Parts: sequence; C-alpha cells; structure tokens
Amino acid sequence: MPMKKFINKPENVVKELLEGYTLAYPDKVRLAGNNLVVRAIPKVMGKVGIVTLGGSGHEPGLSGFVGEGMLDVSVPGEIFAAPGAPRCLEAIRLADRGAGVLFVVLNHAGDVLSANMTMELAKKQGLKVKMILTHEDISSGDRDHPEDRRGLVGFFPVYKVSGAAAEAGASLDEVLAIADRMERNMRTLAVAVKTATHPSTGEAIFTLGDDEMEIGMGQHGEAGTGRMKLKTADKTAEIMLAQLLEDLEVRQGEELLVILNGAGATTLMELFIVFRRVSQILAQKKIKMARSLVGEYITTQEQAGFQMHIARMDPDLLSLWDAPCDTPYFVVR
Amino acid sequence: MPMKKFINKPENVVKELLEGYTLAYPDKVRLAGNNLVVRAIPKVMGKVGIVTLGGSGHEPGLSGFVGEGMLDVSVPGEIFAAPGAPRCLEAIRLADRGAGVLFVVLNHAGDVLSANMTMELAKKQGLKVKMILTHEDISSGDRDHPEDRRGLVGFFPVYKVSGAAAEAGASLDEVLAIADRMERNMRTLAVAVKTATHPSTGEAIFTLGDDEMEIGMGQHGEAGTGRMKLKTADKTAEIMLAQLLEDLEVRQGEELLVILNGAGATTLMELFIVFRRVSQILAQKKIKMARSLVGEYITTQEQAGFQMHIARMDPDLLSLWDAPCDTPYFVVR
Amino acid sequence: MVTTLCIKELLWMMGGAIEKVKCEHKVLSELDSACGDGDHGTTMLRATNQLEKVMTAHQSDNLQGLLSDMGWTVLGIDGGATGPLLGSFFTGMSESVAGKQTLDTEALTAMFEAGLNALKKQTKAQVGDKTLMDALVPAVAALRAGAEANKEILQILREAAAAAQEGAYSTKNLKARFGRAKYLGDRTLGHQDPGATSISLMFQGFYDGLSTKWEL
Amino acid sequence: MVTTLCIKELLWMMGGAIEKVKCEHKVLSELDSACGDGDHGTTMLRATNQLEKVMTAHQSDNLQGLLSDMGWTVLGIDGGATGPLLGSFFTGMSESVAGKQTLDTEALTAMFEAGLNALKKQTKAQVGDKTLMDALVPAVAALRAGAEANKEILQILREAAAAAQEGAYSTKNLKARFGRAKYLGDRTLGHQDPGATSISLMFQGFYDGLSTKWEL
Ligand SMILES: Nc1ncnc2c1ncn2[C@@H]1O[C@H](COP(=O)(O)OP(=O)(O)O)[C@@H](O)[C@H]1O
Ligand SMILES: Nc1ncnc2c1ncn2[C@@H]1O[C@H](COP(=O)(O)OP(=O)(O)O)[C@@H](O)[C@H]1O
Ligand SMILES: [Mg+2]
Ligand SMILES: [Mg+2]
Ligand SMILES: [Mg+2]
Ligand SMILES: [Mg+2]
Repeated sequence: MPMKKFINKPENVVKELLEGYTLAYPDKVRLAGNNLVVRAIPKVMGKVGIVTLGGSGHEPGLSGFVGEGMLDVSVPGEIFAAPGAPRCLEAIRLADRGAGVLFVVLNHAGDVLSANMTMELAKKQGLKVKMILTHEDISSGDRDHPEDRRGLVGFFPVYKVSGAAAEAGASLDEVLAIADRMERNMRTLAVAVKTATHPSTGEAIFTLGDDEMEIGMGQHGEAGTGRMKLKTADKTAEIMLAQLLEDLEVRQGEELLVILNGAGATTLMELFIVFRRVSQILAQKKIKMARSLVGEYITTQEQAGFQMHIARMDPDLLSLWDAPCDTPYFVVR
Repeated sequence: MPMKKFINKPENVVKELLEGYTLAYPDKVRLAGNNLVVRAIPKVMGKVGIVTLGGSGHEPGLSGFVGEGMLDVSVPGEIFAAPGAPRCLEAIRLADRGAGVLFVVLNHAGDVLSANMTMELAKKQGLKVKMILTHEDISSGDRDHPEDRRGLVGFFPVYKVSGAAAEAGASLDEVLAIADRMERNMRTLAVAVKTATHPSTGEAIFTLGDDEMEIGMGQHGEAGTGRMKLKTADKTAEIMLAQLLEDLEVRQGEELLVILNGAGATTLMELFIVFRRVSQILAQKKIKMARSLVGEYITTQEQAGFQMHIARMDPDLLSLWDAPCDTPYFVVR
Repeated sequence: MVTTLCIKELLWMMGGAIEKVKCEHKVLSELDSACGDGDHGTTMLRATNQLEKVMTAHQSDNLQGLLSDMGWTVLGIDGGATGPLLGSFFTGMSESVAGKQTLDTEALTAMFEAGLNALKKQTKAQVGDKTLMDALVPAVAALRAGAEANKEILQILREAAAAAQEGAYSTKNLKARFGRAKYLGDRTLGHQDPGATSISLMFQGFYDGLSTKWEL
Repeated sequence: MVTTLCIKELLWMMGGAIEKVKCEHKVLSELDSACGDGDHGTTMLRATNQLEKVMTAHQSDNLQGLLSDMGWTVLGIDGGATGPLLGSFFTGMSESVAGKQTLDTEALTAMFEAGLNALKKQTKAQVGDKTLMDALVPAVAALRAGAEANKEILQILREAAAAAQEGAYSTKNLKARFGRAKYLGDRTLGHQDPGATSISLMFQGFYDGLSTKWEL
C-alpha cells in the first residue's frame, strides 16, 4: 500500500517543509544559515536569546514557535532525528544579542548528546550560553530518576515563560531561573490509540491492537508501560490526571496550567470532551484551573492520542504566560 | 473493531465537546441560551453582530472563531447536521447590539433550509438581519451555477473581514458589502486521501482505494468528481491551483490570500510541502502571495486531505484581514 | 365506515409513524451513507424521540396546538435538511386545522395538502429530483383521489402508503438534484433516497397506527 | 607481513565500512523499529553518504585532517543519537594521529582506543547496556590484544570484526539501559541493538575493505 502522504521524495521532506513553512509566514520567520529557522526581525541587542533543537516530523513543534516572545532560533533536525552540534552552535551564535543564550533541550538521547557537544564547543569558543533540559514525562522514569524522564509538550510553557522573561529584559541567569522553575513544576503523560506512518520509510512506527490504547507512549512511538483496553474519554482523563496530580503533588487551592496536546489524528472534538472531565475533576478537588490550552503543539504525524500536561503556576509564571507573543503557531494579544 | 475515539456516549458528543471547549477558553467564550457559543464579553452596543450556524464534528470550525474581531455567536448543530431555526433566531437576538446582524451561512442544503426559515421568522419579528451565503467550492458547480457550489473554508476570510468591519463600526449594509466582496473573490478546492469515522455511527464516511485520492471532496465526505491515483505533493498542488486560478480568473500582478486547511489527519509537514509548490507557481506567474495561512480551520474528524483556498485581495480587504482579533483558534496581534 | 378522526386517532397515526421510523433508523443511515453523510437515521431518531415527548405531554383536545408543537419541535432539533423540511410539513398541517376538533376525509386530505404546500415553500425540489418529494407528492395525491372517491379513511391511508412506497422505490433509478447527494450525479443511480424512504415509512406507520388500534 | 598503513589503506578500510553499512541500511532501520523509532538505517545512510563525499574530496596525505573532517561531517548531520556518538568516535581518532603519515599496528590500535575514549565522554553506557558499546568495546579490546601479540594487521582486524559481531549478537539477550529503547525495559529482550549492529558492520567492512584491495 503506498504511503498516503502529500510529499515528494522522502529524502527531501525536511528541506521542503522548512521552505514551505517560512514562505507561508514571511512576516514572522525565515531560514538562515544551514536550515535554521530564525525570526524575520531579530530581537533587539542586549536581550537574552532562546534557542532550541529537535527532530522534524512533529509540526508545528518546534519551529512553529519562533517569533516575538518565544524562540529566537530553532534548529530542526531530520525526521525524528536530532540535528548535529555544528548547526546548534551556529544557531547559538545567531541568537546571541550580547546578553547570552538559553538553550532549551528536550530530554531525548540524540538531542542531549548533540546539545552536550554543542555546549562543550560553545564553551571553548567563549560563548555565553546556559542549557535547560526538559524532562516531564512521568511515564518514563520514577521521581527519583528525573534524568530518565523524556521531554514532551512541556517545552511549550518553557519557551513561553523564558521567552517572555527574555523579552522583558531579564538577564541570562534570571531567564534560566524562570525556565527552571517552570520545568520543575510541570508534568506530562501521553496516550496513543493509533500509530503513525514514518514519512521516510512508509512504515507504521508502532503497533497496537484494534481495541487497545497505550498510556505512557513517547513522542516517536517509543512504547510506554500502560497498554490496556480502550477506555472512554472520561475514564482515560481520570486515569491520566490522577497520575499527574500525584506525581506533581498538587494540593487543594493551587493554580494549574493545563494543556491537552493532540498527537495528530485525534480531533479537537475529542480533546474538548477529555478536557471537560479534567475540568470537572479539578473543580471537585478544589484545584484552580488558572490557564488552559487545547490544540496541537507537537504532533507525531497522523498518530492518534494526546498528551495531558499540567503545571503548577505562581504569579510570576502566570504573568509571563500571559505576556504577548507573536509566532506563526501561537499568538497572545 | 471499536471506534478509536476518545468519547463517552455518542449521543452526548456535541453537548460535552461544547462544555469542554468553553471551559478551556473561559476568558474568550461561554455557552448561552440553548447551547449557543457567545463571546465572554459581548460586543459594545451599536456595532453590527456576526452570527453563523453549522454542524459539529468540524472543530475548530465554526465555534472556534467566536471572539473579538470575528464572530459574536455561533450556533453549533449536531454532528454534521445543521441546527434548527429556533436556535438560530435566538442567536441573532443575542448578537443584536442595536445595529443589526450579519448571518453567515455555508451553502449546504440543511444549513440553507434552516437559515431561510430563520430569516423568515426574523423578518416576521422585525429583527434587522442580512444573510450572506458562502459558496466557493469550484468542484460542486460550474461558474454559471454558483448556487450549486458548497461552502468550504471560505467562511474563514468572510468571518475575518466582516468581523473586522463590524468591530470598526461599519453599518450592516457596509459589513454585508465587505462580506460579499470577499465572497465573490474567493475559491476553494478540496482533496481527500483517507476517510474519517463518523463519531455517532462509528462507520467510515466514505471509501477510497488504497492508492486513490479524490479531488473535489465535500466537507462531509460528499464525493467529488476527480477520483484519481495518488499524486505527489507538487503534482497535487499544480492540478488544484491551476483549476482555482482559472476559475477565479487571476491575472499577473494581482494579490492573493492563500489558505491551506488540513482535513484532520494530514500533517502540517505535508501542508507546508504543498504550500511550497503553490508559492513557487504563483511566483512564476507573477501573482503576489499577499497573505497566507497553513493550519486546521475546519476539519472532518481524522479525514486525510486538505482544502486549497485562494482569494483576490484589495487594500480594504487586506487591512480588514490584518486587523487584530482574539478568538480561541485565531489571534491576530 | 369510519369517516372522522379526533385527536386520539391522530395521535395513533403519528405514533405508528414514529414507531416505524425508529425501528428502521439504521437502514435510513445506511441509505444516507451511500450518497450523503450517513446521518439521516440518527436525525430521524432524534426527531421522533422529541415528537414522542411532545405527544405524551400534550393534554388538550387542540389539534392545531398539537401539530404546531410537533412542527416547532422538529424545526428545533439539529436536523440538517430534514429538520426544516419535516418541521414545515407539520407546521403547515397545523395551520389548516385551526379551530377544528375532528377531521373528516376532506379535512384530513386538506391537512396533508397544506403540509405539502408549506414544505414546497422551503425547496424547489419536484417529483423526479430524488428527494422526499418523490414519496410525499404521490402519497398526498392518493389521499386526494381517495377523498374525491369518498373512500373510507383506512382505505385512503393504505393507498397513500402504497403510493409513498412506490415513490420511494422509484428514486432508485433517479439522479439526485437536491441535497448533499446532488454532487454525486450519476453515482446516485441505484441508491434509494433516504428522505423519500422516511416519508414512505411514515405513511406506512399512519396506516398501521390507526388500523391496529381501531381493530382492537 | 603487512605492518603499516598510509592514508590510501585507511581510505580502503573506511570505504569497506561504508559499503557494508549502505548495503544493510534497511535491516538497521528494521532493528530500530523494534525498540526505537525506526530510523537508524536512514541515519547511517545519511552519514555514510556524507562520509563518501568527504573521502572523495580529500586530497592531501594528512591523516588527521581526513579523520577530523569525517568526524565533523558525522557530527554535522541530523543524526539523532548516532551523529554525536559516531562523530566523536572519529574526532577522537583524529586527535591521536596528529602528525602521523603512517600507522603501525600500535598506532592503529591507539587510534581506535582514542576514538573509544572520546565516545565514552559522550555517554555513560557500558558493555551490557545494550548499545553500540557492546560491539565497540570488545572490538577495540581485540585490536589491543592482537597488537600486544604482534599479529599482522589484517589478522587483527579480522579478530576485531569477529569480536564486534559477537558483541552485537550478545545484545539480543540484554535489556536496554540507554537511548530510546531503555523505556521499553523487558520488551527489548530478544531484539538485537541497531547501534551495535552498525559497529559490527563497520568492523566487518574495515577488514573487507583492506583485505580485498590488498589482495588485488
Ligand atoms: N433541498 C432539498 N429539497 C428536498 N429534499 C431534500 C433537500 N435536501 C435534502 N433533502 C432530503 O433530505 C434527505 C437527507 O436528509 P438528512 O440526511 O437528514 O440531511 P443532511 O443531508 O443535512 O444530512 C435526502 O435524502 C432528501 O430526501
Ligand atoms: N546514550 C547512548 N549511549 C550509547 N549508545 C546510545 C545511546 N543512545 C543511543 N545509542 C545507540 O544509538 C542507537 C540508536 O541510534 P539512532 O536510531 O540512529 O538514534 P535515535 O535513537 O536518536 O533515533 C542505539 O541502538 C544505541 O546503540
Ligand atoms: Mg531518531
Ligand atoms: Mg447531515
Ligand atoms: Mg444526511
Ligand atoms: Mg532511531
């Protein structure tokens, strides 16, 4: 069966998607250097730059969030493959406006290896850069081993609050501290019900029974540990939210950000139905839903499923979250 | 095989999705009356209201665009089914801020029947309301029979420019004139490669061979007339754009808005690759891509495919398009 | 020979129609899958569920009030094309029975004619366009013919049901010119129209509802 | 008895490794599908295509320059976990041959050891963790043993290839503790590690590349 995707040659997918993306949003982003996505109008001098790296095939993540108030430069890799250190280094140079750069890295083996090497090289070259690792997937490691936990949609609030802090003129240490505070207070859990087609090989990236779902699925179909029979929207919401609240130790009266991130083929309709139950449970527990988002921020091709993300907010984080931003796939007025 | 959707009871889907949606965006929208989606903060008195109606199951369309600068009230029907006239009438009453209401109707049999009845009732009750029908799908009727043409993603620019004109204080006749100008200058063509599951029946809404695609597919799987073997992204873009440019009689030097609207399971990655080719062709023909958007504005469950939309813009339409707006699924700063 | 109906008998008729449609709603959705969006049965089920509530709640002897409530109920559901069409059919009927407590064959026929006329204001579809008109127009014509011939009510209703069924069958060989199906053109040949099938089921039900109760 | 290599022979070795990996890239992706994200073969193919270009373009006799270019090339591709690991393997090797024009068995062994040490700076994975280390560590150990025993270069390379292959096979019975696969735990048992398989293929290719050319 031929792959039912609108592509040309599989080996050109990334090059062509980046061209198309930047042609579609010329007022906001453009390509620079070696396929780096940068802002159409660079940040003014003297403000901290925000850079990220990650494989492609997850659109709009990550390059969709380059723009005022979020990222300065994104380093897109090949499909599901981290980019190499040289391009990351180039990105950091481009993003450096004299106040240093925060390098946001999602905890995946390849990304971390590339990022570590980038940091080494940057240090040798005397660049001012700090790295923050996001690892909020509670399914991939227990609380005593945060280094095992993968980075999922949690990159999004980290970009948002660190981007806003940078825009407001915070120093590199301050921006790092904010990113770190956000990171330590967030948790994600994913569920998958249908697989995706790998755009290079045309193969399914994992398999699941016709009546099964898997809680804890990673971003690229890396399996989780909660394979079970399909559940209703309400039941799925209950199972996942309970695990997240427990892991983050959320207490009555606290304020949460909730993000439901669709994996690709799961409809907004379904996400709204799941969100409804999340909202009911939080209300019962007297936990405040301070902010919320439902949509697609990082996808895995036409995989069906979603990521449920919660984050404990404080007044600083809330005001940075609410600050205006203007990127192709996230705008706050 | 069980339906792989996160829902509870099929008959509660619409009620629950609307609850979830409005709970997720409480600062922007809320439910009022008989399941109508209204702005959290109503428009000030003296400005024209914008109302629309349409079946559910197409999220974020149509209720995702209620908010400042776009819609005042949306009347969501059941899954793929137009809402009845009584709720539409209620919506018009709610949206009437003393300057009359523009009622935007997508040309589908059920919606038009309901809308006509609504207009009759509104007239009897002395309400000031004008209706505009969107029918820009070039596959469903030839140019001499525009009344046969279905309304697809073209509702989006119509909401945007009429919403902006209303916000700017234009009269009902002026808002109608702008909506009409937008409508007459736009064209859409859809393509489908994979079917969707109907959330109430659990059945596929159409069938297509493993190596087939269909150009001209309607919003709910109503078949088109261009069933053919799968093509590459570039080839598909060429075929579709050529038909659109011819139908709209676009000439060198003119300025276009281009929207690529994903059907549900088709990735942004693919849409970017298609967009790239559209952009190349327009550049060759010396047609200016004045504005563009790539994303999901109206979906059909997890159907794969997309709608290609073009619209001839003039300075007025461009400035209304660029005006700020703030809705859950479309924000312009 | 039965020649007049009061509200009780009308409720029997309507009840029969509702039962028939509910029983066959899956078939109606299947027919709609072939050339439409596969929801006609779901929509008819939603309509009939609401109609049942209205009928159960109805207390007075007011024929017009009953039919008008029924019409507004159907207009009020999220009914796609069906809601406005069927809804105006009922509201049209209600207007023709203003002030009446009983219906003779002439009044019953006139009532259905009024419904059909109201429906015609909503759509330009004619017999031959592969819509519910293909069942409804011949059914109402059969009522008129029976009334002119002074036939008995049950007999007339049976003939109308037969005409509706005949009309529904005839849609198989037609090309759709209205509704979602019209865009399929030749591909609609060979498929029976779901809307016409609903009408045929309803007329079947009018007869069944009245005859089974009357025989008791 | 062959005891020294110049740049020509090193290019033969590298060419043999590249050929082997290209030929088997589909198998590598299949192995990666079982416990990873199914792209290891694609990534290795991208890496080897780039390496070929670098090798073809390389003109001088500068051993260090060649290996350093190769390392930076691999670091520069979008290589997931493979890029940094394999890239630092090559850059590590390049540093150890600074100033050299030829390599005797000792220098060759030292070169591979330097590559391994550079790689160890990138990851804490040990033998037994089901990664490329399971093939690389025994292969380099075999080189050292052969060099100490004053064996001939081809002989040593053959033994290293055998050790790498043995190591790659051994990963079948291991539980992954690094990379994407680690989250699968017990489910990785029974599957051979793709990265270790690549290393085994490369050592096979080092030997094949050198032996086939030398025999001509
Ligand atoms: N414009 C129209 N005029 C007459 N009948 C129509 C029209 N549009 C649809 N119908 C009838 O409605 C039926 C479809 O109803 P339904 O599936 O409930 O609505 P929808 O098409 O909105 O999903 C068709 O089979 C046809 O008989
Ligand atoms: N942290 C690590 N340490 C050592 N080897 C690793 C590590 N992560 C991955 N590997 C090796 O890389 C291989 C996977 O490579 P590849 O599929 O190219 O990268 P990715 O996992 O980023 O898709 C694994 O089979 C394993 O041998
Ligand atoms: Mg990878
Ligand atoms: Mg419908
Ligand atoms: Mg239908
Ligand atoms: Mg891999």
